[in-house]
Amino acid sequence: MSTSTEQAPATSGPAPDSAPERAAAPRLPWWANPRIGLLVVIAALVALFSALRPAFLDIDLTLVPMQSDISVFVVVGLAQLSVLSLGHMNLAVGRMAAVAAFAAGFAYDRFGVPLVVGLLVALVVGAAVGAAAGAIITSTGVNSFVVTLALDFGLLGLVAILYDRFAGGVAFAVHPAGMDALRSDTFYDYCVGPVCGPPVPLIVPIAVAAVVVVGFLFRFTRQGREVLMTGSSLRAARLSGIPVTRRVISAHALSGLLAGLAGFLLAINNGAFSANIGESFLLPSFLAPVLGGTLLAGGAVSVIGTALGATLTSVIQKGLNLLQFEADKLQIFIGVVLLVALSLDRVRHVLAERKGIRA
Amino acid sequence: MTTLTSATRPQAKVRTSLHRTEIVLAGLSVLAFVVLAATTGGNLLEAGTLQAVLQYLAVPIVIGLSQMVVLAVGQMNLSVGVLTGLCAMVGAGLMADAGLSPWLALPAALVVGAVVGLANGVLVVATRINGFIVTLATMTIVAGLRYGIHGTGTYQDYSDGLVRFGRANVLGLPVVFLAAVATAVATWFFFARTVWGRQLLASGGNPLATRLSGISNDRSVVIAHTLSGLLAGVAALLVVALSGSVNASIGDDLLLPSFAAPIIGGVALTGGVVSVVGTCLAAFIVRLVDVAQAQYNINPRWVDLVVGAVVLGAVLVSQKRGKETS
Amino acid sequence: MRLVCSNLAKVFPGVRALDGVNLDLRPGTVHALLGENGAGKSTLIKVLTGVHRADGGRILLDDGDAEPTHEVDFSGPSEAQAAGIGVVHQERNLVPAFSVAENIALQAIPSRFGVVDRGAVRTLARRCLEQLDIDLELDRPVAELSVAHMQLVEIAKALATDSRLLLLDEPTASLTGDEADRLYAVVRRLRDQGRTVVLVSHKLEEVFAVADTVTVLRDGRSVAESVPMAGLTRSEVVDLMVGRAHAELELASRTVDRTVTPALELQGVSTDIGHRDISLAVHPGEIVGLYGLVGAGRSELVRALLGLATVTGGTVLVDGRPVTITSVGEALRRHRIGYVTENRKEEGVFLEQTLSRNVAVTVWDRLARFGVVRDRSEDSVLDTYVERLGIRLSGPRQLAGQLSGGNQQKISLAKWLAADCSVLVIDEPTVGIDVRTKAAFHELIAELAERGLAILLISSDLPEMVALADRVLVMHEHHVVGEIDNTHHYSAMSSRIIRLVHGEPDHGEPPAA
Amino acid sequence: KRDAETTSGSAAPSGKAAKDIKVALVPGGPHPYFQPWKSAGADEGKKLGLADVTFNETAGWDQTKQNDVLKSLAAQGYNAFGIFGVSPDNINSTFSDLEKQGFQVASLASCPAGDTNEAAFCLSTDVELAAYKAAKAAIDSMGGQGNLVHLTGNKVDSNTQRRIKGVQKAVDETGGKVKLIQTITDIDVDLQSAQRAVADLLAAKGKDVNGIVTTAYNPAVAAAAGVASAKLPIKVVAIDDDSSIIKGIEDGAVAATVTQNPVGQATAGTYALSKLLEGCTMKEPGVIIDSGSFVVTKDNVGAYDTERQAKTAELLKAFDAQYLSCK
Ligand SMILES: Nc1ncnc2c1ncn2[C@@H]1O[C@H](COP(=O)(O)OP(=O)(O)OP(=O)(O)O)[C@@H](O)[C@H]1O
Ligand SMILES: Nc1ncnc2c1ncn2[C@@H]1O[C@H](COP(=O)(O)OP(=O)(O)OP(=O)(O)O)[C@@H](O)[C@H]1O
Ligand SMILES: [Mg+2]
Ligand SMILES: [Mg+2]
Repeated sequence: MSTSTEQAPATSGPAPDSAPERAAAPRLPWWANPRIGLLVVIAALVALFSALRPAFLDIDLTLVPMQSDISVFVVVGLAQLSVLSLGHMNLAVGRMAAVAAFAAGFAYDRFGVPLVVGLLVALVVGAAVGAAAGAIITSTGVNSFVVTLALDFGLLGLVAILYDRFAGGVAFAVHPAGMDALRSDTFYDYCVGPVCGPPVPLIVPIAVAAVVVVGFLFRFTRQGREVLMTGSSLRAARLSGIPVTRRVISAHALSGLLAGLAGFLLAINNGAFSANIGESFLLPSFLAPVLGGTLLAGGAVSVIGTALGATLTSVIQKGLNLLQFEADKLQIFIGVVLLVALSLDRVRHVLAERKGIRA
Repeated sequence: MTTLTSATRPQAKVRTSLHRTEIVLAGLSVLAFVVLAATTGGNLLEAGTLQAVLQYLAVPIVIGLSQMVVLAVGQMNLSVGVLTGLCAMVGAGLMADAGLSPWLALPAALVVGAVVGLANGVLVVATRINGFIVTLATMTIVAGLRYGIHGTGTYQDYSDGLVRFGRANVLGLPVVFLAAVATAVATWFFFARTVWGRQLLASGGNPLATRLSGISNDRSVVIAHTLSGLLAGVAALLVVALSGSVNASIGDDLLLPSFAAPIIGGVALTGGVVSVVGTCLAAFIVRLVDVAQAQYNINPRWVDLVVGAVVLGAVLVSQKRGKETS
Repeated sequence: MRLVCSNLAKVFPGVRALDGVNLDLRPGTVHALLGENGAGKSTLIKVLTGVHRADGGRILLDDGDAEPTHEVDFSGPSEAQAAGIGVVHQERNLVPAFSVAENIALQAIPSRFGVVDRGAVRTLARRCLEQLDIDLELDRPVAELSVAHMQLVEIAKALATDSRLLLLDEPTASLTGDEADRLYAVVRRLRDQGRTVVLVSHKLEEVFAVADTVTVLRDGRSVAESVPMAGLTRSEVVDLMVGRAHAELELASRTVDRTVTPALELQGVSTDIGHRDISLAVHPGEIVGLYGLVGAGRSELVRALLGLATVTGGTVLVDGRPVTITSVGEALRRHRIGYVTENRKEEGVFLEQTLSRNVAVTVWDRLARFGVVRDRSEDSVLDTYVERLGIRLSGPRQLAGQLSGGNQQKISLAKWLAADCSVLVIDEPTVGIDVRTKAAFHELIAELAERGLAILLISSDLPEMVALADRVLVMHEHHVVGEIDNTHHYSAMSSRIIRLVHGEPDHGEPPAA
Repeated sequence: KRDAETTSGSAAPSGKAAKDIKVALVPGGPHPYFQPWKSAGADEGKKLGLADVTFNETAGWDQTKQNDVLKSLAAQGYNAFGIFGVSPDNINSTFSDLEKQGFQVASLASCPAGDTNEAAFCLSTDVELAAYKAAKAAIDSMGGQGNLVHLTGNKVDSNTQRRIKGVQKAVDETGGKVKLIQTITDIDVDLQSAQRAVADLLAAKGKDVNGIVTTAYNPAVAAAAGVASAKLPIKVVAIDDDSSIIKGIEDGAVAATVTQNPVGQATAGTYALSKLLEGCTMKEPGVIIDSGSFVVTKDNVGAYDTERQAKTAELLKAFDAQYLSCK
């Protein structure tokens, strides 16, 4: 009830004949936005690390490679976010990436297709595997955690067998035209007259495109909204006429597709389509969306937050690398910095709540 | 009371479905074991083989229970594996480097486990951050600590007596296996009979109702995480006693099995339901897959495929009636 | 125990749920707490039991009847419990996997050295259930119980702590009349033992039958404070709640043309749930009532119709054409059939989503321009129904879970009104809805029929049935046992319907009602 | 397109002085094998008067992280890298990236998969040869006949495949007298799974197995202990000279071990990298150099290290005489 009704006449109740007063939606102060909170943490860390190690601002050796890493992990995070939107998990993100990268490598190796076609193959295969996971989940009613865990085991075996069989080892020795440019060039390498582009790697736009597309999907389309509704209550969604089976399958397919994209980007970054692509995707895939404010329970996602979350983890990793900790201390510090970053976010949240605002 | 007593119609059969999972798993275990024993010409039944099967079943059982305890309150603990490694390194290090007797070193290892678990729980409660994420962070920290104790080196010969004990048999059954079974029984008792155990399950089953009943969910979460850490410590003791050599790689391969056992065993990820029997049986089945690999000389990559299929198959069979997805 | 509150306030983001409430609860009374949906009743109860902390005002407690001096500020439910306050909240709060006995004993599990004393748990549970005069299997998990039984378990649970003050928030919402009577017998007994019972209910008949004093809340303020019930008439109470003179609703009588093709017709339908040979027809502009006791299989019939269970025999016709419906989506988009569910919390609304999305969920395909749905267009859909249904909200971005129960029900209905269906199945539309909103709902449903919608109304509220339906079909144990043309004469209709409900044959209209 | 030469601080011999040279030795992750690199590299650096020789094992067996570590080190001013690539299949890209930016790179302890090596040189154990020697030693200790089992690491790794080839070659040479009855891969992740695999193996086939050859660390430790406690007459050939394994050789639990030469890799690697920065060039860029592998049995357990030191000295000489061309 807005305070304005205090002076309202006694008939201000919810009678069909009188519109109820409606308070203006509470305005959020800028700091109550979780995305801003993340930005602040990132900025603080960047300032700290550059003060401690000026090399943090080295363009060629720090900033450019960091952008490439972030690109991959943003996409990985989005792959997980697609199913987190349902309240599901995809424990097979890494292995889906590996299968997709295999498919791309295979296409380059056997059919000599151009770079873009390989990318499409990776996307299609990733989406197909993801859709299969979704189909198993909907048709059996088994928890997504279990299904994708089992799928992860299964694909782990499959990927090794496939490489063994078709690559005669553990990687394809392929270099489609343009792969090296995509891997190591930045826009700064391309000049029109005296004006060169910014020092941004060529793969960054691909990740940005993924962010924009996924963001658009969840923000503006009927399909995206229906996925979120399904995530918030499966039963209510079914009873509201949402085709839940199709939505669950398509969210998993999207997850597979993005995993495929991430696998492709990592293969480009690493310079080879090999069996170990995606091995280290699982934890970062959760970290980025969750740091960015996506709920594990489903029903709400934050795409920009995921991008910022991936950035934060990369900044932490990079900064600690530059500080040259030993292996054991490095891990301890990464964990501690993560906890601190998460707790800061909580403090912000609590402060916002105390002010009576839902962040 | 006419309308009421007649008004009993089956609905969501929580208990029976759990019982069905357990029965299916029991049937599957017996079947797999018999098939394996028959096709290997009885090799499986020889004392030495059986002993190897059961010895290396101990840790999966305890680590599965360790995960199950947090699943009971609807949490997850990603740090169980590395925590087992840390406790093992602490125990072995105290014996090898500090020259402590096992009587002091092993309890110390248990304490480390419980303290890390407690820290997990307190962090979850104090920061209100999702347990999945908190334990993800502590996992990194614990992995660092584990490695910090002895670098890449391997501890060996820390205590002959302990290792002899760890490899001993009682009535033909390995001591470590019996210890795991005892742990399982204690865990069962905790959940079935103690007030804390029931409160944990209540918190997992319906946190709001539990809070409204005057029970602190926060306390349940802290207790669950502490117990989980303690059980990881128990797993570490089994490792130290059984293997005779430990290094910082211990625990790297325990995370997924820790989830596989309870989940195949019928424990709900949403909390509120546990099955000690199911968890133990599931661990046994996964162990049999390993054994089959050794017996039939299967490419380990195919084993991954098989484990994947077994996980899915077991869950499918026991959930024949389509429950809600998600 | 006497409890006095003065000037209690509680603010939620955007809402002053309590805004100066005074309350005086004396021992040995049954105290009714009335108010419209969203008036703040449940919030008051939550503040009194430590679930919420008040933002202002005082709560004073004392033993005995004296003016209380002891100020309390509960920081959690356990403190309120320790102070002797027991409660049954409006929403169900049981642990599904636990047995009946354990749920009842949950607040203070009898134990020895930390080990549960299972015998004592059962004894306690049995004692509480006996007080309610019901007989339930103690070891059965509550997840297997019907909604009504769960409610009873919850009441038994509130009795378990021997509370001196018992707060009941709409305890009879999902009980049959019989069960409710038994509950009120217990309430009277407790009162006679000198305990205080606070009762929230929208069923004013019940309130008048059992309550001694009444407090009425309006917009978070107490407009009548601990007034003796005896001096009040029903319409005075309603006036207090509504804040103005309230006219009893008279629905205009309608005539239905039953010669046209029925919008929805079932011919000899059987389902895998157990329905056999069910035939019914709903014509455009007609309201067909489906009456029966809880568990008679009405909701399940509709669910089978919508593809949520399997139709095993017979024919379903929409506009005269035989159809097979496999999902709600298909029913909505291909056959323009809508279904307002009975269970709003789990099936009707998306608690964690905004109100706009909750209402727009059925019409996104229509709102989308080039695949893009804009928030603005959703908001305007919501706006339409906020006005039409009088939904109380603080803004379109408010989450549905923050609305009061009645307003959630309105959102659940609004969603289907927005979908612009030609057949609407409405299941228990007014459970937990206050009198005025209920009247508005009735008006609305009648108006929908007037506009040509075919409406299948499921309700366990007999007056509602008689007020609204053109024909009443009575179901008993998955069979249709009779069909009665509604004469709108309550006493005559009710006696015929009740006979059918209990499996006795209908002998037509009794002579001269 | 911008000229590549202008940005990359030219790989051409710039003639850096010793005090400007900072060498980083980067293994794939923490592993006992690499521990000698730390002191050997530092010693050599001191001898040559280099600004710094660091050892960084934080890569954690993840190629992406290793690339990150390398770039961070480069940003800190390290200009020469001795790298054990996590993923031999991808590592050439890493090498060429670094070289393009003007750094000197050596592949240490492992060579890239395939036929090309983008690093200046690869100084590593010839893993196939080492596995061959190990299998030979096992076959010898088995008396030239019987059943052999091979335990090794990650199958999805080209080095593992080379090892499998080496063992197969030794077995083939016996002309059927020795049978390779099983190759167990993927058990180097952690000690427990290695121990479990060994226990299962011994339980299943213990009586039929005459020899076990291991070409990865955790399986070696597990096999030595497992066979000893099972009291089976199986000959175990281990890998490397971790103290636990040397002890096994001394008390007879382990028949032999094949040690590699991490000290030599770090020493000669650091030396050659500093020379390259001082202005020398490789006569044959990408050359593959064997750092040596040594079979250790009870007989030479006291003396093998001298043999190894000699090999290191020989490597240093070979760089001057054979591989490097200095003005
Ligand atoms: N947790 C909450 N967060 C925000 N607003 C809330 C919350 N709980 C209640 N409200 C708001 O407080 C007001 C009072 O709600 P309350 O549930 O007390 O009403 P009620 O009188 O019990 O209504 P009903 O008869 O429908 O149950 C409503 O406007 C509701 O939207
Ligand atoms: N005799 C019974 N006793 C207890 N529960 C029952 C009984 N019959 C049905 N139920 C359960 O109660 C729920 C309501 O049943 P159903 O929907 O068929 O009845 P209904 O006539 O629509 O009653 P309601 O008035 O609750 O809508 C169902 O989930 C059903 O499984
Ligand atoms: Mg209420
Ligand atoms: Mg119903």
